[in-house]
Amino acid sequence: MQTEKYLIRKTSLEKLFNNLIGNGKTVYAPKAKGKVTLFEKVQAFSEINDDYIVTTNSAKSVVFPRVEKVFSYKKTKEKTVIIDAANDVFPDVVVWGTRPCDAAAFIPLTDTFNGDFPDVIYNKRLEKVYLLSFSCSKCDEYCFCTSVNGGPGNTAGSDILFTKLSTGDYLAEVVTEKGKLLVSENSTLFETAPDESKEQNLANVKVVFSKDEIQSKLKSIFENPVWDEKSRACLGCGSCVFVCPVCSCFDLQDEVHGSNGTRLRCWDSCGFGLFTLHTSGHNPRATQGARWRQRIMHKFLYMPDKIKVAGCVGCGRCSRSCPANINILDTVTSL
Amino acid sequence: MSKIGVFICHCGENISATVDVEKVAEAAGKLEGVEFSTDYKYMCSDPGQTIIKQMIKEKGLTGVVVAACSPRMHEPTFRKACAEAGMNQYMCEMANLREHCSWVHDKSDATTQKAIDIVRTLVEKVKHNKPLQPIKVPITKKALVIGGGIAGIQASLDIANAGHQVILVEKDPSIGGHMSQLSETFPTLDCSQCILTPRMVEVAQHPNITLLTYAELEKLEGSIGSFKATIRKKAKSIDEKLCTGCGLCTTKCPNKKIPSEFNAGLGLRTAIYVPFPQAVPNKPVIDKENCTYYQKGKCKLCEKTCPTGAIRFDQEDELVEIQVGAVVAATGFNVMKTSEFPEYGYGKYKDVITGLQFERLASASGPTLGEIRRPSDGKIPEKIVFLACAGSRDPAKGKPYCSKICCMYTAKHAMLYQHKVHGGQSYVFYMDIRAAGKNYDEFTRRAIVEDEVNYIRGRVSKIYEENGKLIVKGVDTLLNAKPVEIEADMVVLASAGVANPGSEELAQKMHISYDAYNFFAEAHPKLKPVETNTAGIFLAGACQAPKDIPETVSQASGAAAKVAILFSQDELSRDPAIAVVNRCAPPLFSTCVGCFMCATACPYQAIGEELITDRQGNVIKRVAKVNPGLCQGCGTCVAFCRSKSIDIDGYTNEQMYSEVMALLNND
Amino acid sequence: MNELIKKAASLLESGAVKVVIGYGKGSTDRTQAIFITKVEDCNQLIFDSRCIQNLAVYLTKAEIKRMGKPAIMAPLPVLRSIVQLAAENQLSDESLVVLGVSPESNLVEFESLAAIESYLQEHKIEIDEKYRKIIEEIKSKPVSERFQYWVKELEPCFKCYACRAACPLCYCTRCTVESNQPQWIPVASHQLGNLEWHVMRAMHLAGRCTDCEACYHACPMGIPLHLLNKSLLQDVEENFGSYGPSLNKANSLSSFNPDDKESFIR
Amino acid sequence: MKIGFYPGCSLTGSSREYNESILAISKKAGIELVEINDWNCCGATAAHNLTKELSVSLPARNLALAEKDGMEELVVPCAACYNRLVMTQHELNENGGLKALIADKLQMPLKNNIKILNVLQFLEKYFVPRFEELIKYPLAYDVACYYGCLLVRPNKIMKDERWEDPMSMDSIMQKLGANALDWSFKTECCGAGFSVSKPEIVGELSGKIVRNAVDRGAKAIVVACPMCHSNLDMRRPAIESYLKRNVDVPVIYITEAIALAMGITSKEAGINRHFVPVNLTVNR
Amino acid sequence: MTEFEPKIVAFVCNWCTYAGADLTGTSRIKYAQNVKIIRFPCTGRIDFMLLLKAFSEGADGIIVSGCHPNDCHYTSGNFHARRRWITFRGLLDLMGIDVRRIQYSWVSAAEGAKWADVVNSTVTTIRELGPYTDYAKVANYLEKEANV
Repeated sequence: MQTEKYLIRKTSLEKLFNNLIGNGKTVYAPKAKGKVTLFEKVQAFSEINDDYIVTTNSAKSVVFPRVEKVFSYKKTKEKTVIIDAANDVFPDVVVWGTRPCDAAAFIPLTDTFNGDFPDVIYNKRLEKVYLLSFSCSKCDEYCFCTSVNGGPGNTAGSDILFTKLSTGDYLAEVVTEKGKLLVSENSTLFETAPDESKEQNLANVKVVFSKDEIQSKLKSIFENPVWDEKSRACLGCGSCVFVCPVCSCFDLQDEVHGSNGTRLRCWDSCGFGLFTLHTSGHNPRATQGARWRQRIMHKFLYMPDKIKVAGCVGCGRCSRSCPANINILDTVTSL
Repeated sequence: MSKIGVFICHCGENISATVDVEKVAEAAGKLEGVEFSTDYKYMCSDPGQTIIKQMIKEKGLTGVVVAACSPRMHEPTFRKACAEAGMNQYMCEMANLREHCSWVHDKSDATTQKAIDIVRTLVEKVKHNKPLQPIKVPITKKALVIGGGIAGIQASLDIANAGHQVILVEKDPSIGGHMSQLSETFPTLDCSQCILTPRMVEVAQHPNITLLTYAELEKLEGSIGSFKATIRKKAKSIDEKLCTGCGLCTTKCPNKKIPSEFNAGLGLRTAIYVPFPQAVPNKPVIDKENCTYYQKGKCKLCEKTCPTGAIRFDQEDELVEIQVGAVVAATGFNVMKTSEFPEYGYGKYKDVITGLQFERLASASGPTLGEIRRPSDGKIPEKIVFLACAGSRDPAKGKPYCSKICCMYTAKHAMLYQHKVHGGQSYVFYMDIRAAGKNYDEFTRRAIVEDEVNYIRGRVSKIYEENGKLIVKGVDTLLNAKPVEIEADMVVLASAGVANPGSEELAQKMHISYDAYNFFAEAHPKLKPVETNTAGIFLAGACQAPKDIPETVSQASGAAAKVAILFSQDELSRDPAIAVVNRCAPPLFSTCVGCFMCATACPYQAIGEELITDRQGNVIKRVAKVNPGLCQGCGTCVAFCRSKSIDIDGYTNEQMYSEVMALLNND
Repeated sequence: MNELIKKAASLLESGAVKVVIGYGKGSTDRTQAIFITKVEDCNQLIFDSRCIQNLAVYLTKAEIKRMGKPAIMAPLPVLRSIVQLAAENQLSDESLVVLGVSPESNLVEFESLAAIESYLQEHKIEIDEKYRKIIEEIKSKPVSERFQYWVKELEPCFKCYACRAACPLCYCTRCTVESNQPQWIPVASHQLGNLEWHVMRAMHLAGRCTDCEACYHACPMGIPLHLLNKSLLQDVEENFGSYGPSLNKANSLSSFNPDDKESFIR
Repeated sequence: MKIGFYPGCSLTGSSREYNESILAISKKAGIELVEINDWNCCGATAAHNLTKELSVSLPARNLALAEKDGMEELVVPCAACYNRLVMTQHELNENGGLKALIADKLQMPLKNNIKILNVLQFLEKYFVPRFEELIKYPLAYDVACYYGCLLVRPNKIMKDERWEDPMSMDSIMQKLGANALDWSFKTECCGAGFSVSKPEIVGELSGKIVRNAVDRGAKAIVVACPMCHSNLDMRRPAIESYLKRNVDVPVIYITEAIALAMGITSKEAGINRHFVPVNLTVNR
Repeated sequence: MTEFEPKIVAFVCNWCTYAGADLTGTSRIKYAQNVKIIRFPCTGRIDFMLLLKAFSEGADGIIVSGCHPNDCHYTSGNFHARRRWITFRGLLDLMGIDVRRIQYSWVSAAEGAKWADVVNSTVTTIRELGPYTDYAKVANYLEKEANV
């Protein structure tokens, strides 16, 4: 659809928030928690922290929770009865304060979950999700959205994108039908758009590489010392993957109590040694180097090749969260 | 997929009276993996066992749960039955429905439900049982006998005569024990030493017996068939090879005022001494605490006088390690001291003595050469009072038990007194006369009738001194409880037999249990009176409870027989519940990372290391390895292992885990 | 620092070691572990207040071991870990060269691990008063509140196991959470899974933890895990006497004293 | 310094000298003994022969009153009273239910943690350490210390390691300059309650005590119990008729002995009240 | 409304407490049905994780019992256990896992009566504390909360 533009006053922003809560929507928003800022359930506007580059955790868990009940079952001596999880009664969820990179990440994520066959649970959740993004006025050394076709003011993926203007009020760009719906529910708060362009209010995120170049390079350097060098400091934890808004690997686990069981979908990480370990004891990705290569290849080569989407939105979360301070940019640019 | 058979026992009425056994069997039948379940009046009976065997064959059962009494009772029975039916015996477990359920709860649904829960738990365990093979341990056919009294002597001789090596350890310089201190012995009044000393000599000369006197058990490790004992040979300060036992040294020793242990403190000895003339070995030792040289640094008179130059002041304690297959504890007993009797003067009255001291007075080899004389002034007592049950059967003294020997030896003492002091008057205060034994009652009767010993049935409340006499205040319960007062010259307390000091510590060294009075505990009061509940360790004599010579000797022979039976096999099989370090596919080989925390925790030093190498022999990994011979299966290492790399058969992580799960999830 | 760089260079030069593990440049506010194999690269080594990662963690990593005998830059926390690792048979005098870094940022050389142990006697672990206070506060809450407090604190944990990966003493090749026969700990990062994981982690470090706080620094969600370890450290000291690494193979949990005192066993 | 004081019936009747002497020495030592207000019978014999409940409620009331008066320590000179009070305190602490019941009956709170001292414990705590300054005139006599039955029993509460041959009084007397004799009747029965019903029994029992003391050369028998005292002192005629000889050995309370040694006059200490004249003098 | 019947698991060693509990039976001493026993070779074998498991599977209380100090059949398993429990208890207490719900005891093979007493007093304590809902909430987290 055609993007619609409105002005929303900073005072109205709070009203909008309260209306959303009022309409019984579950709202996730950036909340300061100790040394980090996280997307968390919030009840009051005052809980929201608006001084952040990006949150530590991504917004993906609203559609791809770290633990998802797939179904449960009860075994008797004779037969096993499957009880489907209540997967069609998800609440309306608003994510308030996603950055353009976060919102953009929903595109590859959705494509991943709609590959060979659509993932019911994922899509059911997605239907109920509203992404209210805010453009970036600041960035840091970890940001590189612009190198992966994103940008601090990108609307892709958002339902509405707010950009703070010099006046302190906001430009609201309504991108989707969902966004429109919200506007119509709160029409009084949305005024005619100002002429001030948003670009001047955006952070300046430098372009440091071309993703197409990287994509073609990667084809030829499967065997290359760079992987070991760049991953030497890697501790093999899963933080980069779990904070990544695009990573979508999971592991199916049964939790059993007596004759009752639950099948769960849990986040998994290609950084873990166990990820590819065979029962035979053989591990096709035996070293951290091989695992690091997999991660880069998957994001910058396999995904673009196979499902025609970028596997990385340049939010820089992985680098910020890495306990060993490994920076994905450093690897990618050194190729 | 496991096929488990569940067999519920009524145990006559013992279980079925409070547990609805049919219901339990029915519930068990519904459990996943249970192929067959039934209940029966007596599972342990022949027909009962037959059912199990049949079902194993018919249904091809892979595991069996017998829900009956405690596994401590019948586990071997049922495992044997399963084995006979061709199933690995360790695939059989018992659910304890009797001791842990039917006997401790009233009849109710809750009780039945608990029974069901217990059965379900064991079914889940059995699902994770693995077939195991019993461990074979070779038997070291050499016995360790601790204590050189009559019990130890008898046991040693019997074992030795059965053709096995014996190491006899005695803490004192000579063997002989209390029996060698006795004057005459009841009921025959034959001289104790006359019957004992030949045995002592026989021990010393027996080719199969190694005698270690002045030595004590330091440490006992290992288990039945293969114990490792560490013996401390206390320094005797003489070279036994050179010493001829001439005894010159003892005559020259300037330090002559040391109360003699052998004479129960009534006689004196020197610092370098032979405890008594018939001692075996008959060679002196130097008592360092009382030796002028060791205390003050000069003297060495004995060294100067020794014709063979056998004195060794620089000698030090020596620790010897020996491998033995069985142990006989024969450490004997002791008696309460007069100082432990407040009402009898806290031992401040010289002429109040214990029965053991009286033995020395009455003994021809004693300080008075067999004449009964008061320790205080050497006068011959004209009136003497004996107190049977001094301490024994007296909860107030913490000794509610009967010391068993006092009635008899008190009668003997009274007799000896009457025989030695003509016209002397003797009184015996007693509670009951317990003279059960061949010719025992006749004996006490003789004391009363022929020797006119005055037996007064009653206890003594107090003894005090008044003008040189000991006033014994008691009561005669037979003469309508009149108080009696006797002005005695001497009082003999048949003081209670008590466990030796340090017997608690010794029991802990041997890992055997002991009772509230520190007497060593037998495995079963009736059916296993010479076994302890630590396999391979047996009891002989008064270390188990006060007993007289005939009883001691027969128990000693019993213990010896047990040892001989054990030694009649070349190896014995042990429960394979031992720890194992896991193995997994290469390149990991084992999840053990070789931190060896298990080794530091193992009570048996059973964990060593193993190097895993590739075909070229390059070490890939250094992991823990359990020595099945040493491992006793406590599983402490298992709880310590962070990576869950070490596990214990019979109580594996999977078994314990699934037991918890099953116990709490009853649907 | 120059001293250290010189030493590192000479070690590589002489071939005494094949790699030098140290701190190097990272992003602005942080440093990164670097693995130097060439003499000329030694001047990349830096040391300042940003060097908080515990490098000892690399000593047990297969990838690093393969590079050959290492020399390692070791400020106090690293030294402590090294001693504990040695006590647990993961290191020996021959297996590495330790380039100690004193609190004053000077090079300290050690001729043996034993020397490190005695050096650490002068630099004992000291639990910060502020932490002692926090722990006291938590303990002073009613039991149910305390429970909720931790459930809440652990809520963000998504089981990335950065705490484990960053801990020099978590060198098991297969962690208990990865054993699934039985499945000791739920794989899922729900409340129970998180609670059990963190209890187990703390227990497995009890009597071993050297208070380096690597777990806390590594946690992307900023969960105060180190409080658990610190509290255990206090308990161990209170109940079993001293804490702190030593080459003694038996640590305070794999050893015992027959006279250990407790008040709760009846 | 203030300390709680429970005289009991004897000290206000048959053994006033005991009362007077303990007050006198305390006064001189600057210790104020404060009598429990509205105290009642300790429950001796009469009560504890009748009902268990009464035998604990009576002493319990005294303890409760003492608590009410804010006393932390309570001196109970009479051995019988002392015995009842400690026994009660012990029983109530052993048996929480009973304690609650009694407190309820008394309508008074009962913490039951007051420290009860018999005369020997009192002296050991507050006098012995100050003997240097307090004792002016050593009491240089051979004496026999007689404890009787109640002072050191029951042992499960008193925990005297030599309950059959106690030494506490002996050591105090030694410190007073006297020579405490080793004799055999320290804890023998004096005849106690038979004093009234069967004096001849007292004659025999006490007689033996006195005889042994005299034979050992005692110049005085030292006691700490009103009952013992009256039997050994007041019943002297019965004793003499049993022993068939005259014995003039005086029987004094340990507090009187201390009074003398502190230089308090016989009159102040009530020593003039005895049946058997006390001919002990200290050389001033 | 019927009285709350606590679920209590007892982890006991084979040589002392298990035998002690047998003696309770042989002496026909009655005790509450709530406690069910799991047999271990030694207290040293008892993995602290199993206690957590018991709680997560719905136990309201736990008894851990073995040989008195110095009486361990394996000489020192119980000493190791004691250290483990001292430490573990400290951690649980810090984390607000209710340590009053875990009763540790030494019950020898001769203490049949003591076993009954330990069981009954524990049942009483747990009855007073009520069901362990705090832990149950966490354990059944998936049943209740939405999965985010």
